[in-house]
Amino acid sequence: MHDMYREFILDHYKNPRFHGVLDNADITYEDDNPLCGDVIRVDLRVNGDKRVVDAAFSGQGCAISQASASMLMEEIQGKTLDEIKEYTRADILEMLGIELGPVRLKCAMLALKVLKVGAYGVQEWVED
Amino acid sequence: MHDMYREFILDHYKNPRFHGVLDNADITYEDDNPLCGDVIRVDLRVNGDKRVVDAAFSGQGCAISQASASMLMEEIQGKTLDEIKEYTRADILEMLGIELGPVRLKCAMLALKVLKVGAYGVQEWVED
Amino acid sequence: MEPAQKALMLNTGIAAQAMTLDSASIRSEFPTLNREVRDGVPLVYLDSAATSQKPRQVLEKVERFYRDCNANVHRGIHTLAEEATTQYEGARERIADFINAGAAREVIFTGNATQALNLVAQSWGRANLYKGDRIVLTEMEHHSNLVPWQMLATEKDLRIDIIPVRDDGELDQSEFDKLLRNKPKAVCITHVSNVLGTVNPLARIAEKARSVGALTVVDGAQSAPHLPVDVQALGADFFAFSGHKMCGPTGVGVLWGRAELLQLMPPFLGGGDMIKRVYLRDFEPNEIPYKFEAGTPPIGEAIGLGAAVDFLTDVGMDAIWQHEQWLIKYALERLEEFPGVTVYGPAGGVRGGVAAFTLEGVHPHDIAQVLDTSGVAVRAGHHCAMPLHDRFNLVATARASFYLYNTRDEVDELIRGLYKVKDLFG
Amino acid sequence: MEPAQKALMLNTGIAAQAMTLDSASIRSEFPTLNREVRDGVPLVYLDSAATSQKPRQVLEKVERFYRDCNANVHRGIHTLAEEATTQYEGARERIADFINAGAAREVIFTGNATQALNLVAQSWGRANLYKGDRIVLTEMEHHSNLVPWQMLATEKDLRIDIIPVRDDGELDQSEFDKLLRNKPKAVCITHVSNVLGTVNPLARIAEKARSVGALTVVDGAQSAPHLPVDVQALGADFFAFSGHKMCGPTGVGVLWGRAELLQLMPPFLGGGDMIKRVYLRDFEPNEIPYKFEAGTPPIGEAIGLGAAVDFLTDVGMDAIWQHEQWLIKYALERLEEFPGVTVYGPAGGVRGGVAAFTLEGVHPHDIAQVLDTSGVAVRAGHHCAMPLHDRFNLVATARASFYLYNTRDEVDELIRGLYKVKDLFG
Ligand SMILES: Cc1ncc(COP(=O)(O)O)c(C=O)c1O
Ligand SMILES: Cc1ncc(COP(=O)(O)O)c(C=O)c1O
Repeated sequence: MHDMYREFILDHYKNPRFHGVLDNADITYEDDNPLCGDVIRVDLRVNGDKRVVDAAFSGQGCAISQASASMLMEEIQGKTLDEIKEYTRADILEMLGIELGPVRLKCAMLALKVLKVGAYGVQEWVED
Repeated sequence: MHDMYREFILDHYKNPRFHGVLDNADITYEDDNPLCGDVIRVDLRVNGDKRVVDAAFSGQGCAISQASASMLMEEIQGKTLDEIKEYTRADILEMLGIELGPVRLKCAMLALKVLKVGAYGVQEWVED
Repeated sequence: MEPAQKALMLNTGIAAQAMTLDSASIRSEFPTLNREVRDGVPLVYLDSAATSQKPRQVLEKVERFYRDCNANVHRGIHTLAEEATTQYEGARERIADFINAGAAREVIFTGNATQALNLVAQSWGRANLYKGDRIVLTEMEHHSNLVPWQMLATEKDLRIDIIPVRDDGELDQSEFDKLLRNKPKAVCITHVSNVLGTVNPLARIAEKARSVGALTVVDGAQSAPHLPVDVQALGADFFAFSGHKMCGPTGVGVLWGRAELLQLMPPFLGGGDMIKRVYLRDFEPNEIPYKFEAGTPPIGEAIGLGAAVDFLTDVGMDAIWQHEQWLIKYALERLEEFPGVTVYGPAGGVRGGVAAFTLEGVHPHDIAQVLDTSGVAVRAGHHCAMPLHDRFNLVATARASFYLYNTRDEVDELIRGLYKVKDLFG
Repeated sequence: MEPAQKALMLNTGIAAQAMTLDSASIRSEFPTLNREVRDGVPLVYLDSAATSQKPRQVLEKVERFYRDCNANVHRGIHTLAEEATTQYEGARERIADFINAGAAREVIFTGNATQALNLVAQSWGRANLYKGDRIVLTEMEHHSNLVPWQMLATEKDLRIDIIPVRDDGELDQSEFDKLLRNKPKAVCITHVSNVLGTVNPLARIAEKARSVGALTVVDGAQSAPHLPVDVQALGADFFAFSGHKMCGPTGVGVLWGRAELLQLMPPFLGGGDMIKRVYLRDFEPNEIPYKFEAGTPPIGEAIGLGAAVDFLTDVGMDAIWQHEQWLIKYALERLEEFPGVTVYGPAGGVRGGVAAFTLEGVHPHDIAQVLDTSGVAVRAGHHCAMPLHDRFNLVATARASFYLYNTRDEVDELIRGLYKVKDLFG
């Protein structure tokens, strides 16, 4: 079977964690990848310490985009916004545990992009 | 020595026949080849039979353009305009007795072009 | 080409399907097709609508040009420059023959089909269209035949009318008839859809357009490679296509236009070669086709496209078209019986060799990715036809597209690959 | 590249002239240079300003691309498409490094330098210039940096000011200073003249332009191939060049622009790849650089240009420049002592490797033609710089131009050939 569809990636795709829409979210942002139609929305609730107390994603798209959103939501629970700022492409690739070509990389990075732009505005997101 | 500069071509270039400007010409036309700056003017005097009684060319340019003008003037003395209409690229190449690449062909054909456009208008000249 | 010609001769032995090409010998001309995608996994290339593979003789022709007589064209009189000019202009003549142009000077070399269509919009369109004028596009156009007109419409305040696509993938001709009552100035239409495979009835459309005084601008990117094209018989006014989709190199495309139109059009881009004379503040444009070829043209690439056209002609465009019909018929059968697959476009009849489809519950990107593990190369996405995807409420499709070198075995590989996809995501 | 690299190492043994290249090993990399123009007459290629010859490794790189991983870029996710995209974007990065661009996304692939300059005129110019605005050109511009601005000036009613060329082939800087008082919006200028060999003091010019708020648009077609270019150090805003003049294939050119400018500019051509989203009557443009790359780009050609840039970098742009200085110095000496020859351009000092000349009593076409019989390829004509020829009261010149593979022996061949011309016409 192909590396890119390791069991735990497919598991995240088929059974996404933290999937849905939060009421009273402090931060909500949505974006898409028009090339393939992946859409990701992220909702965050943060406390006074700027710590994520709840996070959820929704949307649709390919297994890579949805699984990486699911993993990312799992990862950031309880993290501070400052900690989230530090997440990079390398972190996402490590979570997924696979190598990606240029097109699929966009799918994998969509959730991180939405998260960061939602939390800090577009200047934080430099597609490298 | 290179074919293209056979002795009689150089002779026509250095000692052009029917070179000059005719007073009271019936037909005068001038054109150039901007690519290389060749200029040819042709003056014709024709009688009631539409027969060329005098022809001359003037201008400047490369040996091929000037020599072919000189040969063409020689050739058309006493011919009727209808006969001139029949001259083709092949006739010019035969006069010159050489083969020409695409760029030099333009030089060689300039005199014929000027002659024909002068005598019949531009629709007679289809660069093929 | 003598031996290749013989090798490519038609295999007429298959009774039921009339004629198909001798795939083995054709395939041997295409080096890429011998490649393995990874160890032990041979390539099954079903992405020719994006770009075709290149036969050996095209690659060799281009390389020979660069090795033997590489020089700039038109202005030079040394031996190399003359040889280069002769080859470049020779390619123009062969391409003119290939589409039955009235004359070689009606063939303009551009960078790709997209540039060719922009040339029409920006040169003809800008000079001839005025505020409130209407142009007709279709819902199945590739972005390359939409965006140039949208840009022009914004600039000149034009109205864009759209011929809708029916559920069966055909254009709605009665809507077209209605739009003609508004007396549009141009009908801009693809010959063959790169998603649906629809072959539009161009001759009829061009005739109707002409009857109301509209020009017909044809996007031939998906027809010139696949079927015999006669621009005069089609009654088109402009016809655009790309070299890279028809066995030629990237970096070269063609705009054909009727000489009377081209002669009256203003230049598109300015620079060397497209001028007769230049002064400091003014210039006189050159004759066609040079008026539209600014700067050093894609010389090696045009020569390569000339070789591609020779190659296609030797195989025979009729034979190529029939081969693709034979392949797509089989592919449609196999896909339509596949559980959960929906194929878009005409169900049968005349249809280009392209099949865009979805598989229930699996994103097209995942389909393409898993197929790649079997060496099967298909495309996933909107195929530069977002409005058409919107029309069918889709964000993306997977697309298998065929060319003269594909086989029914490769269709079987596609289907086998799809079962893997299903297993994984089922 | 290891062995080639070694082979191309500098020959530092020549005392007087500091450094020159090891011509024998460099020449062996260029297949065309081994050719005979006709039996027994080897090629002496002195026409590199028109187009350069191509080294083996560039040809091989392009052919390998087409043979092994030919596919369309950006949109595909199968293995070939990913490999093609990686190679294409890799070429962009290497070219960005070559000119010291701030980022790879500042490098836009076009069809040639001419298209790159048209892009600036039509996208930046159309969006930012208004009636009565002034732009400054020079009397030594190539048609490709004149005509696009003339077209724009006509369309938008702009004023064109011209920096004159002095008798010695240098720009008249005091006239430039005067023109700056009119607060032009752009200064469009060639880095190196393709006729005179003049190397314009660009950094100083760009600084002056900036001081009055004008952008500097540089035609780098004759500098990028021949000397080290650092677009940031030059202070340029746009910089255009062609692949085919710098050991790369035809069909590809580059526009570099500062990201802040490019981001604000409207699209140039419309079509696939340059969009983010397309609706039936509207579209959203893509990010840079893709916003300016409509349709399938010259993929194989850009990859070839990437290989060319690698080749040139391995030889060393400093060494190439010094080699050309060493050649042109000798060529000027030999030409100037030749009876009846007049050479145009700066008499000495810093000067590009190009010598345009006339020979009394012989039309330049005849010079080029007779030289061709000795295998010596030079160009004759106006070299796409008619206004400059008018300035010197010429209709045409003969032009010998040099590159890294030329030798002083070849200069001697040129001179020997000129004696033949003299004999024939004397
Ligand atoms: C100075 C200069 N600018 C522009 C060009 C145009 O380059 P291209 O024809 O490749 O667009 C050339 C070469 O012809 C040139 O020498
Ligand atoms: C129908 C159609 N039109 C236009 C194009 C654009 O061709 P290119 O990208 O070569 O300009 C394509 C291919 O992408 C196409 O399929």
